[in-house]
Amino acid sequence: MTCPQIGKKANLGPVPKLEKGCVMKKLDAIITENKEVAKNYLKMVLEVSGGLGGEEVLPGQFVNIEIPGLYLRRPISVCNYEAGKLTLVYKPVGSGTEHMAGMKPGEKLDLLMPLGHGFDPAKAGERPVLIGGGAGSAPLYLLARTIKAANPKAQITVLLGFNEKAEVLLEAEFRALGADVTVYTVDGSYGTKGFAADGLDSLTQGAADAVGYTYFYACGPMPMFRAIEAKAKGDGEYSFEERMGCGFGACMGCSHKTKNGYKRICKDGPVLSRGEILWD
Amino acid sequence: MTCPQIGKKANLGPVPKLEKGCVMKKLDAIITENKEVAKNYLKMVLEVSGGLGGEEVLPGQFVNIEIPGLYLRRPISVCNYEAGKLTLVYKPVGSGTEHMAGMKPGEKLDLLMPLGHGFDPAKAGERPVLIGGGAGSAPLYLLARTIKAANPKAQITVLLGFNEKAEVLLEAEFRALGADVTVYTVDGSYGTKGFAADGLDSLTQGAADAVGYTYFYACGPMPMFRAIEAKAKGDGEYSFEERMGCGFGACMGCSHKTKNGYKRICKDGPVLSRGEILWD
Amino acid sequence: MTEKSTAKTKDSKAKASRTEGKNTAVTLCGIRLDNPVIPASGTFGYGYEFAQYYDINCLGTFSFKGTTLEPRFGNPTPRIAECQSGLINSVGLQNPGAHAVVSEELPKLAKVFKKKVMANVSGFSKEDYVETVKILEATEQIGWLEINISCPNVHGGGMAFGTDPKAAAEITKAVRGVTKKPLIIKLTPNVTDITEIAKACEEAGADGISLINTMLGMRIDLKTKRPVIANTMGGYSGPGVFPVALRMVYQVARAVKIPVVGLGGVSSAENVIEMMLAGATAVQVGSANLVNPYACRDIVSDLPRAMRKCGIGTLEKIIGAAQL
Amino acid sequence: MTEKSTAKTKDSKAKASRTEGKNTAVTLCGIRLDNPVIPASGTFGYGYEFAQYYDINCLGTFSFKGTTLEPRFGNPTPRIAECQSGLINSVGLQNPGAHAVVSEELPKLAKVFKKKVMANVSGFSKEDYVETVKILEATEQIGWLEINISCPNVHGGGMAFGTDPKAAAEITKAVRGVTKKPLIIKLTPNVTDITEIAKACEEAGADGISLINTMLGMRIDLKTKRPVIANTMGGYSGPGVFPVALRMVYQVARAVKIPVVGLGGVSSAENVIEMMLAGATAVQVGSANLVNPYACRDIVSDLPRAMRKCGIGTLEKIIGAAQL
Ligand SMILES: Cc1cc2nc3c(=O)[nH]c(=O)nc-3n(C[C@H](O)[C@H](O)[C@H](O)COP(=O)(O)OP(=O)(O)OC[C@H]3O[C@@H](n4cnc5c(N)ncnc54)[C@H](O)[C@@H]3O)c2cc1C
Ligand SMILES: Cc1cc2nc3c(=O)[nH]c(=O)nc-3n(C[C@H](O)[C@H](O)[C@H](O)COP(=O)(O)OP(=O)(O)OC[C@H]3O[C@@H](n4cnc5c(N)ncnc54)[C@H](O)[C@@H]3O)c2cc1C
Ligand SMILES: Cc1cc2nc3c(=O)[nH]c(=O)nc-3n(C[C@H](O)[C@H](O)[C@H](O)COP(=O)(O)O)c2cc1C
Ligand SMILES: Cc1cc2nc3c(=O)[nH]c(=O)nc-3n(C[C@H](O)[C@H](O)[C@H](O)COP(=O)(O)O)c2cc1C
Ligand code: FES
Ligand code: FES
Repeated sequence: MTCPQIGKKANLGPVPKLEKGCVMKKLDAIITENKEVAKNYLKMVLEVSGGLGGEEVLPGQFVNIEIPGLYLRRPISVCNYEAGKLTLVYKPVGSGTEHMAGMKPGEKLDLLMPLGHGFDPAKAGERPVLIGGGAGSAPLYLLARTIKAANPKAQITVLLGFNEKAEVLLEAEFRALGADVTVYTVDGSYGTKGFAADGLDSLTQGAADAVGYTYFYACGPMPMFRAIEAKAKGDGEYSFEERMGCGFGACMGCSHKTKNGYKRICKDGPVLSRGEILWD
Repeated sequence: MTCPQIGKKANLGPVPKLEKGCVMKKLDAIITENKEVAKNYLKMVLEVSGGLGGEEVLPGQFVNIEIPGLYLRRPISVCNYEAGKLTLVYKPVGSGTEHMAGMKPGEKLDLLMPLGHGFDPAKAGERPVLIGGGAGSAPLYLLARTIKAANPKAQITVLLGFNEKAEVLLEAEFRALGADVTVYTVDGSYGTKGFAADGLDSLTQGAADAVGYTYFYACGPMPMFRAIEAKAKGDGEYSFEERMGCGFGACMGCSHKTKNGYKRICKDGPVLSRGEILWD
Repeated sequence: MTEKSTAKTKDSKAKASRTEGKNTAVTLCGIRLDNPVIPASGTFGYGYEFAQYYDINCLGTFSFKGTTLEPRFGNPTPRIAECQSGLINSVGLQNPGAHAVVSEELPKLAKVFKKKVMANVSGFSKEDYVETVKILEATEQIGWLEINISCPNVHGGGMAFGTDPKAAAEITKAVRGVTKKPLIIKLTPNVTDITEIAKACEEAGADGISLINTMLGMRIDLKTKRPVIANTMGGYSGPGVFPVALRMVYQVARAVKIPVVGLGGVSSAENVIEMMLAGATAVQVGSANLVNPYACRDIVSDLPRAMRKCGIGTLEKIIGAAQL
Repeated sequence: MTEKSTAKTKDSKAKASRTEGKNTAVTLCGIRLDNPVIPASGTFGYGYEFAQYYDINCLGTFSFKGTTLEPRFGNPTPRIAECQSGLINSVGLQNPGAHAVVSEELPKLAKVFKKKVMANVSGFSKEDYVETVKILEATEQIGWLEINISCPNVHGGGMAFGTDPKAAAEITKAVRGVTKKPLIIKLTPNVTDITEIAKACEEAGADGISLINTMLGMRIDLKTKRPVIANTMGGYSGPGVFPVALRMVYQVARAVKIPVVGLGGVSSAENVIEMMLAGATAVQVGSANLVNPYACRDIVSDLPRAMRKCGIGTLEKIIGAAQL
């Protein structure tokens, strides 16, 4: 079967199996863990019951969460998904995410998942670079894991940017996958002072191919994207955010114009490839 | 201190102390019990924390309950109140009461209490009759207890009406207070076939005073009230229901015309005395 | 007790309880619907997308995305703002244009939906509406035309056609001239007197009225201190508009003789029944589809239970039952 | 760092964070309010009843129950229907009449409230309004008149005065003639173009506009299959109307030069700030008082926190900040 979100039969080895389970389902999930993992960030682990098998979520896809008492669902990227265990990393910024932060293990959430057209791990090549800013680091984890599973020899570079030391997320987890991780902090309190996109400069400098990586994947705030656009020499893709009505392609609330016509961030995205994006 | 709801200093002995605690408070209460006590009826017991002492709720007063997810509060009569332990008896008939029926011990509710001008136990005399239909039996319990506490020699007659045997409520509890209880069921499946108001006929027949009781107190559906009006020879009072906006006298949503001008069912009622009611 | 029993009242009561909740069919402008539940325009795409979630043939019908003569991208983003009981959208009629709908969208729909569909049409001038309807007219798949007159009238000063009885009548008459299909005019609630507009449409030849479209609303982002919606304001929909929608359905059903399609905040089988009691012949469900893609399927399957609860045997008989 | 430091920017930033949330005062038609929070008419009685729950002097001011020339009992019950995000009321202006308000209610209020109060006035003819205002005019306690023009005009065909710019202007002008107090006209949202009405009132001499009154709404009881409200329809208020109210406040604040009092669904300090960003000088809170008698006190005491969260030092400075 061809996955409608990817549009072609991907072939990345056994984990994740990209060829099935791409149709969104409405599922009940039970929170098994919900705690601060860094300043301003929480990790929520959920047991997803029924419907989805073990390996049917693609990197860069997201879930849309019904929050008790609020009307619209809240989109959160899949940080990891293994055998019915869903991991989210999120930052409380408003009513919905603050409500999530107050929830306890044992409480239930109603999810639509998996949603969206995620990253294309098949494009990684031998030396991909993954660039994450803040919560944007989260979806890169499942991406790195997927790339590694498909090609254990891939040399993955991960550039992570945060405001300060206390906010640093997922560094150990990326290292455990064998990735080459550099952390940037705006205030220099940890790792290298500066922004994640700065890491592209060091990759490029003296690189044999003058590009320094085979492909890039980016998720984070718009200023980070603009910095990457200014620095990146090779091809890659970006994961966007937009206010959503439905999250599964029905309302046209999230459309962005691209060189290939309009794209719904929720369904045709959130990941768009560098070549199609119109930076206004 | 004079109780604003009663308008005069009542003197009924030590339990309940009518002279204090009549100003409404907004309180948190924890459900300690919530279970079916008869077909179609549940009993909910709540531990009311802070603010109210042991004996500050008057018979016929009610609480107004915030139901999670619903806008307006739901008014429910106090069935009993002792030392911070509040007992309600209710019938699930719609969204609010059905939500209540699904709640578990340990869950919290936000209450406004105590509300309204209740029954006047001082008027009971030696042979009061309490007439309850369905859920209307509930507030009569605290009333009977209060009358008994003030005058242990009072001979209380309780007439209770239900549709069928399985619905019968509070019979044993009234008997335990030493009241003379007669139960009526519409289908005759328990007690006497008929309606609670029928009991007035037997009280009157052959009564030395041709009235048969010193005062009556009634709570139940409108047809029961009309039957009582047709039969009762002496004085008494009725507890009314009305759709409420606030429940504490602010919105004028619940006003009824009476011979003494308009009365807010939530504040000047729910109990109105026979003499002032305009039956339209 | 047999169907032929002579104990009439007892028998008909027993019959009622046997049939309660079973008869959900209604007739909308001469076309029979299995049930009155219709996903509203703009919340159900061109339908086939939802066919991957459930068999959409369980629906009465559905109203497809507002279609204009030319393709439209719509408004800049953000186009969505949350409200306590609903949302604001300013999608701005993004659609591929009438020709693409006929040549691409409807053939895809035909594979998964065997019923007649309701075609929702928008425009910014009388000519727009007429040309679009002409393009759609030949398509057998289309059972009803639903003409959305809530768009600003670009040749008439920018007020929506639907806020002026004369403009509303003019559009109705013009479209009437080019279609033989049942013609339903969809009204905006942002008016002082909705009955005046509805009556003007009826007189101009409409076969039905649907209402309400969204209410003009706004939210401001407390962080940026700017309107959330890029276009400042947008259309408010969802459960928060239900009391206003129900009132307007009631008013219009009393004012006109043609059938009324009720919508605005409907999200349960109970809401469907309430709309029908107010006077709606069929009921649309919009925003609810966005937060629960299965909303319409769930409402359809819950309808018999809700009917039994309310003692309703034949749904069609309750239309307008709350009218004095 | 001292107040006199010369490192200007740094200093003023530090100063801002020291003062953020502290300055909640606003000026409404020349009268200074400690804060912009005003319980809305019809949800706060004549005020003194709430004084048993908290010290009502913490409020900016409050608007008392809609008062008419003669005492009124109002409409038959049921007068209240619940909605998902609010309620419908058809109280129908129950009040003891202007004379009793002056002789009985206001003296009771004077014992517990030391500030000027806002007098809400209703009527069914121009003469009603004029006579009522004349009775209230001498009372020092009354700081502002708030003229509710949402009532049906009994001499003008039953449409509310507030739905017609001419009628609205006529009432404004007549009342203007008999009062020296600041004159605020309260508008109904049940109109096609709210700015037209607001401008007519401004031209006729109003000192301020307050909006919105309730939206005409309806609910039907599924058990009885009759309207819940005895009078069929009523006024819908509460959080469900907030997006429409905010939009109208924004539109009117752009259209007139006089101050705007914003209301409709406000139930938190954040809602107050949002209304002010839209253009409101002060903000009323209605239905919220009914479900939480402490709502206004809680909003007042929460305002500094909400201001700090939004980086607001002086509340008055944000009025209309979201206007383009
Ligand atoms: C595809 C996608 C993936 C995301 N993944 C993550 C993640 O893994 N971790 C994480 O912390 N955050 C993530 N976000 C951002 C997250 O959705 C917002 O922080 C969240 O919706 C804010 O909701 P709130 O109720 O807390 O804030 P509020 O400001 O109260 O929300 C009000 C409304 O605005 C919407 N909204 C507010 N901010 C955003 C935003 N940045 N993007 C989209 N809608 C927004 C809300 O969904 C809601 O509808 C993602 C967003 C998208 C679109
Ligand atoms: C003073 C007073 C005391 C009461 N005491 C009891 C009691 O002890 N036990 C008990 O079972 N019931 C009691 N009732 C009735 C109880 O309030 C209603 O059954 C309940 O409000 C129904 O709410 P719902 O959400 O389940 O129904 P819904 O029909 O969904 O309610 C919709 C709206 O109508 C209101 N409403 C519906 N029925 C009534 C009613 N009969 N009276 C007032 N408002 C109503 C609701 O409060 C709500 O605002 C009392 C009512 C009053 C006024
Ligand atoms: C995202 C969105 C897009 C919409 N697009 C259209 C449209 O194209 N044409 C139309 O007539 N109505 C459109 N509407 C209005 C709905 O069809 C419906 O009239 C309105 O939302 C009220 O119903 P609801 O409260 O059930 O959503 C749209 C509504 C939403 C939420
Ligand atoms: C029970 C009730 C009674 C009201 N009575 C009046 C009134 O007498 N005069 C008036 O101008 N507005 C009256 N209103 C309208 C409110 O003042 C306010 O304009 C409206 O409810 C919207 O605000 P909210 O959503 O905060 O309630 C009343 C509202 C309610 C709910
Ligand atoms: S959010 Fe509805 S289409 Fe993307
Ligand atoms: S319910 Fe508000 S005054 Fe009685």
